[in-house]
Amino acid sequence: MAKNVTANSEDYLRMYRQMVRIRTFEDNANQLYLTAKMPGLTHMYSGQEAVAVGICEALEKTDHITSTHRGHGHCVAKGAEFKEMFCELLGKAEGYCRGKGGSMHIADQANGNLGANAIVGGSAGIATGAALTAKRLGNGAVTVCFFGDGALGQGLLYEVMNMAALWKLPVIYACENNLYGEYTHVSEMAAGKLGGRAEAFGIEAFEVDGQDVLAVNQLTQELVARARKGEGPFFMALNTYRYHGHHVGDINRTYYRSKEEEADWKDNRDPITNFGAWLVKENIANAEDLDAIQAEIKAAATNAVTYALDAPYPPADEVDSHVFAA
Amino acid sequence: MAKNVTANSEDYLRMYRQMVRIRTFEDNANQLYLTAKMPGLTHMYSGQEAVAVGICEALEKTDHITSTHRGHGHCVAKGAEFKEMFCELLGKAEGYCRGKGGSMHIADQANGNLGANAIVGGSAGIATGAALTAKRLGNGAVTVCFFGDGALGQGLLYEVMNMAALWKLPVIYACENNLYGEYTHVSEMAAGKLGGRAEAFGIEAFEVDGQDVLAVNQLTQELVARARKGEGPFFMALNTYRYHGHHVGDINRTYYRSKEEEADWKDNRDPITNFGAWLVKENIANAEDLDAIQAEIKAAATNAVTYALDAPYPPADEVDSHVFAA
Amino acid sequence: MREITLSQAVNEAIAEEMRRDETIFLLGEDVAEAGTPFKILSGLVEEFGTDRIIDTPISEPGFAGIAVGAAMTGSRPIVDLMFGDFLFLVMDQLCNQAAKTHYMSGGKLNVPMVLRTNMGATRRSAAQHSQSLHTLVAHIPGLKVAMPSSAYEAKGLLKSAIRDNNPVVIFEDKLMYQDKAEVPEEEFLIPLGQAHVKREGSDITFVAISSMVQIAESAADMLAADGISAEIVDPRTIVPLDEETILNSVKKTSRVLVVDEGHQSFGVSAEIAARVAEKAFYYLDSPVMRMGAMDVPIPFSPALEDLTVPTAERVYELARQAVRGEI
Amino acid sequence: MREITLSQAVNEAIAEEMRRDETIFLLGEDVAEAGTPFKILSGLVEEFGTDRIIDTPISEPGFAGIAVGAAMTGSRPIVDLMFGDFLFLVMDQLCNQAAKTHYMSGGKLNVPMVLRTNMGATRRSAAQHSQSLHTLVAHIPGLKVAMPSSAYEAKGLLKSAIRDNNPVVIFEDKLMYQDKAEVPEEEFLIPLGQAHVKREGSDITFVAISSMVQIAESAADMLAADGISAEIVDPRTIVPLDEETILNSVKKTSRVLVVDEGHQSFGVSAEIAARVAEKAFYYLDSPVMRMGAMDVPIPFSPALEDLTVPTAERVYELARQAVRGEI
Ligand SMILES: Cc1ncc(C[n+]2csc(CCOP(=O)(O)OP(=O)(O)O)c2C)c(N)n1
Ligand SMILES: Cc1ncc(C[n+]2csc(CCOP(=O)(O)OP(=O)(O)O)c2C)c(N)n1
Ligand SMILES: [Mg+2]
Ligand SMILES: [Mg+2]
Repeated sequence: MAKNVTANSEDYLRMYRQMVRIRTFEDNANQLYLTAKMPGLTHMYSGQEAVAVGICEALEKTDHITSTHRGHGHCVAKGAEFKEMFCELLGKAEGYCRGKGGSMHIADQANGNLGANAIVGGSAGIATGAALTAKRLGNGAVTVCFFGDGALGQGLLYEVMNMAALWKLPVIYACENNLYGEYTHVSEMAAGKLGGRAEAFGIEAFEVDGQDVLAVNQLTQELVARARKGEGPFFMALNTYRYHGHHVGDINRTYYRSKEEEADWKDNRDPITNFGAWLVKENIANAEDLDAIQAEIKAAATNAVTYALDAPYPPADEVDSHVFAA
Repeated sequence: MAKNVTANSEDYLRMYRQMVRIRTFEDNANQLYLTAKMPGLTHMYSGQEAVAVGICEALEKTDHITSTHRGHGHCVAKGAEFKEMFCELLGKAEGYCRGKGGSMHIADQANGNLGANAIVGGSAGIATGAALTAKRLGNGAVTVCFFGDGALGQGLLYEVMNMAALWKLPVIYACENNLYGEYTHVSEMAAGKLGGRAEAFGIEAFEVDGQDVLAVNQLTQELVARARKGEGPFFMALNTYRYHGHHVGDINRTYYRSKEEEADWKDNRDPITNFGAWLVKENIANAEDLDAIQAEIKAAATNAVTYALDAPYPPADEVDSHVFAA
Repeated sequence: MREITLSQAVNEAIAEEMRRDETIFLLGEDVAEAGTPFKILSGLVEEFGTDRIIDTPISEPGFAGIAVGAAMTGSRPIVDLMFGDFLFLVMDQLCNQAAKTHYMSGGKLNVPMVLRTNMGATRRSAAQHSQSLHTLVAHIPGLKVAMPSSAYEAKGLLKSAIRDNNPVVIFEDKLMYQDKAEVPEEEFLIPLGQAHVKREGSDITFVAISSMVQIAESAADMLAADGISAEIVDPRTIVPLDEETILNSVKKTSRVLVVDEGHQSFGVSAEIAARVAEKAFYYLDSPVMRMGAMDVPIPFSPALEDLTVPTAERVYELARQAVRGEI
Repeated sequence: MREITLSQAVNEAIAEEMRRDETIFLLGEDVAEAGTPFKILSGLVEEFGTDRIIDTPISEPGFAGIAVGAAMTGSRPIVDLMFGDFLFLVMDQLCNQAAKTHYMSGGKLNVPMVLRTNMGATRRSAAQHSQSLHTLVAHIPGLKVAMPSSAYEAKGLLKSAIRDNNPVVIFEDKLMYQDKAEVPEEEFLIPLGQAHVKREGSDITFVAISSMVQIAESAADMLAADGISAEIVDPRTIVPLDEETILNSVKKTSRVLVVDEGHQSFGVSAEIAARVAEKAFYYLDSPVMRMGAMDVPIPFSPALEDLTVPTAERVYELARQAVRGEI
């Protein structure tokens, strides 16, 4: 793990906190599901924290992101609060989307999160369009489009990468390669080289260890700076891993990946453990500091969950509001 | 122009004839349109003859092609007859599709032409599916998917190229780069390198002079042979030019390409003139032979046009037949 | 008779047909080892191999297009579209290509393919995983559209769809996959275009589609307690639509309520209502009624989602008012 | 008053709105120097530059998606979709994304975009360039759908659509681009959701959409010669639908014929017929009638194509029979 050129202790600790916040959020969401308190399905981001945090810490609030079905991590990393997030996951009126979106559509436009998307690859156009607005307004904003390796199957991505390249749009395509789309390995879904798919359009492509928050952050900082100067678009492949099944509760599918593989990633490549160790080694924090951070975040999450469980559902008459904007 | 390894005089003369047949067909179609005898619109293949002929002469009747809105050339090259083609263009009952398809949907399934397509890029899936059938049946058939440079904008192409590569399908993607999609230059529509878009999926890509029928034929023969052995898919970029406007009658748009450019291609790179000269130089034919071929084809076309103009329309009760197959 | 789930019925239909006809293959996302996320296809890859049960990348337009081309050249592909909401992604291949090829070729090319997908809300799956989009394809000439209402229909219609020489879209209600029904062990087919009078009655006709048949049955039970006799017609396929059976029922009962889970406006219920209003007009004693899903994207919140789809209570209430002449 | 073509009306509407609001831009294929194949947008790139009149690659799903994202972030894009038949390619971006974003975000995100496209057969353009697909988008909650019937409506509705904070799809009949109508020089808007009684009458109501208004007018003229008085209602937008104006007309005339160029089955005409059959039932003297395009892919052959769409003669004939009580 290499020190960032531009980051200081405070930045490091914030990255650590944000990764822990994501992990803690997901642990609670998982628990809510397993105890049948959460309706529907949700997809856990645990294991991929360094991607969302490394990237979003390189962005301003006024920069945009688009997210995926596995979107809690992006949402937290871009600045969202636990309370409104849990309310949304439980379909409550105080949720970010008044309970209408749920896990798969959580959005937080105040922090520049244009929303999760339940159509794999579905937000590639949205991200590119946000970058077009930024370019036209000349406001310097950059958009990051998060998507999984599975989304490489969607033709839309190639259409918009082509236009982004032709028009030099300030957008970064961030492909989180966690090796699987549902129960299928990336090698069965994607021929050729991942980065080659962007290079085909003349887009510079990068590959980075998605478990190393500093590496992710460093690269993103560089690309964001270049994108702001009009040198975009860019493509990043981030190698990472999801700890849970494809969705919560989906744990009994052993045929598509081995227990050994899972253990290896969790034991040896955990982004939080490794970054924590680095912080201690570099004397930026000691073990007690990290424990305290963890405890504080755990308590905050518990509070938010309790709050959300008690919070009211939207009133029935909201069912047909927000179909059309005034 | 380099002699083909495998072709003999008869093959050469057939290629010449087929190119002349296409040019003559289009001249007649153009005339029909300009004299208001042809309904609707049509897109002239003139100038691109060496592509369709070079490729189709390397195919068997049992091989498949899919075609485009600019599809007369493919149709002739794959073995269709003038009479049924003109009948189709005029909406007559004896047309290949009983007048229901017209120029933009002409198909000739007996010769393996799965049809023109009025959706740019729309047949990429069809061609790939035909190749999947061939692979499953193990019948050795190869499919060629014709499309223009403009179709590189369609995401569908990338989806199916990916699957073709993953599944090693016997399909050849033949991109006819005539430099324009309607009134827009390829450089404004396609970022990066054309071939790179196939290489991104691990597909071998080739570029060839699309005005040189022998070069096209030679390359296609090699690729077809390899595809039959299971070494496909392949991608070919064929550099060519369309002589007419985007569609018949569309002649007054000078802003998107120069008269000099048009003249250069017509005067110096015409596939028929050049191949004719080569045939004479190589003593395969003399000028009189070629004139005789041209005259004979011209007469055949005139006959077919006359026939088609007099042929009956489909009866009214066919309007709702063929919606569903029995 | 033995009872099996709708999911098993689908699995059996595919297995039986694949045994019968080598040209059939199936493709879609996670259909092989995973047997789909709903585990509907479990076991098929073991019997038929990865050559015939083909896992695809996440490329709906692409593999739908591949199916069209395969179907045009002698294969009989079955496309598994994981959620009905993804229909929007394959519309061009389905509606511009598959639906029109036979016609555009003057009858020379066929596209014998089946696209299996699902529909249905109240699974807390939110706006992009809850839609019932059968109207969209029903509107496009050249596509047949089947709407099984139980395991029995699911099997019989799917087998017919696979044998049909046209593109057929079949919508399974995802809430019904575990519902059991009596399904004969012996081979049977249900022809496309033949409605089924699920229950006979005399006061009002319910035309109910897919899982709405169950809703109609509950409503009919409630009405029976009031002494009102409801007839239930299940069209089973909406294209072709067995207009005759529907009209005969309405002519007998003189009242009709069409129940469908698609959005009400511009939906399937409108077509059936319009046909009745045109062709059984003089037999009607009260306005032609219909009930579809509300014209809103399906909300995630359980508190809201349940309000959006027809329920037995609301069907009962509306029917009762109609029969009592209160409408 | 001055007369201009529908094509000029569209051009003026865009130019006026773009002058007024810097956040508006337009994108599509060959929209800049070429001004579209129909030359509708000629001159705009000269005034507004390639920054605001943007030529795209042939990537309908892609640029539709880009419009959605641009609209979510403060732009007001106008998408030019060269043929209505290409709607199938953008359905996911339009129906899963644009239509649902405002609702799914609980009202926090808006998608103020316009998608302009066309419709209409009898141009000998065959099955993939002749469809009238407005029903498909009308069925999806969250989209507004405008159907201008003349240059006047084209201008007034498009200006309203551009100012609307929702995704609006507007269908122009491609046979009407050169048709002239009176259009004021002064600025005006036509609100979305307000039908227009194009002609008053007492014996039968024609609800006619887009170019079918002209067909209805010819039919009404023919009926007048028979002493039959037809009223013509032009809904102008089908979402929102001005049900009240339609019902009031039917209540007055007691007969209705809905005329639309979309395929008849599962089409817009069914929705309007069903609403009348439900809400004006007791006022009706004869069955609710409708006429759409035949349920066939549009054939190329002129001998067949002209049979597929409603004509004034057939509208006249049907209406006459209805008024005479022969139906
Ligand atoms: C268009 C579309 N097709 C299929 C699905 C079903 N689906 C949901 S997540 C998923 C896998 C996505 O894989 P990837 O993009 O790698 O993201 P990951 O789940 O690994 O984070 C699939 C197939 C969907 N939601 N949308
Ligand atoms: C999906 C789609 N978009 C747009 C069009 C309109 N259109 C017809 S041909 C054409 C240009 C195609 O360019 P190219 O693929 O290079 O083929 P060429 O005309 O040069 O042979 C366009 C934009 C179409 N038919 N289909
Ligand atoms: Mg993945
Ligand atoms: Mg071209």
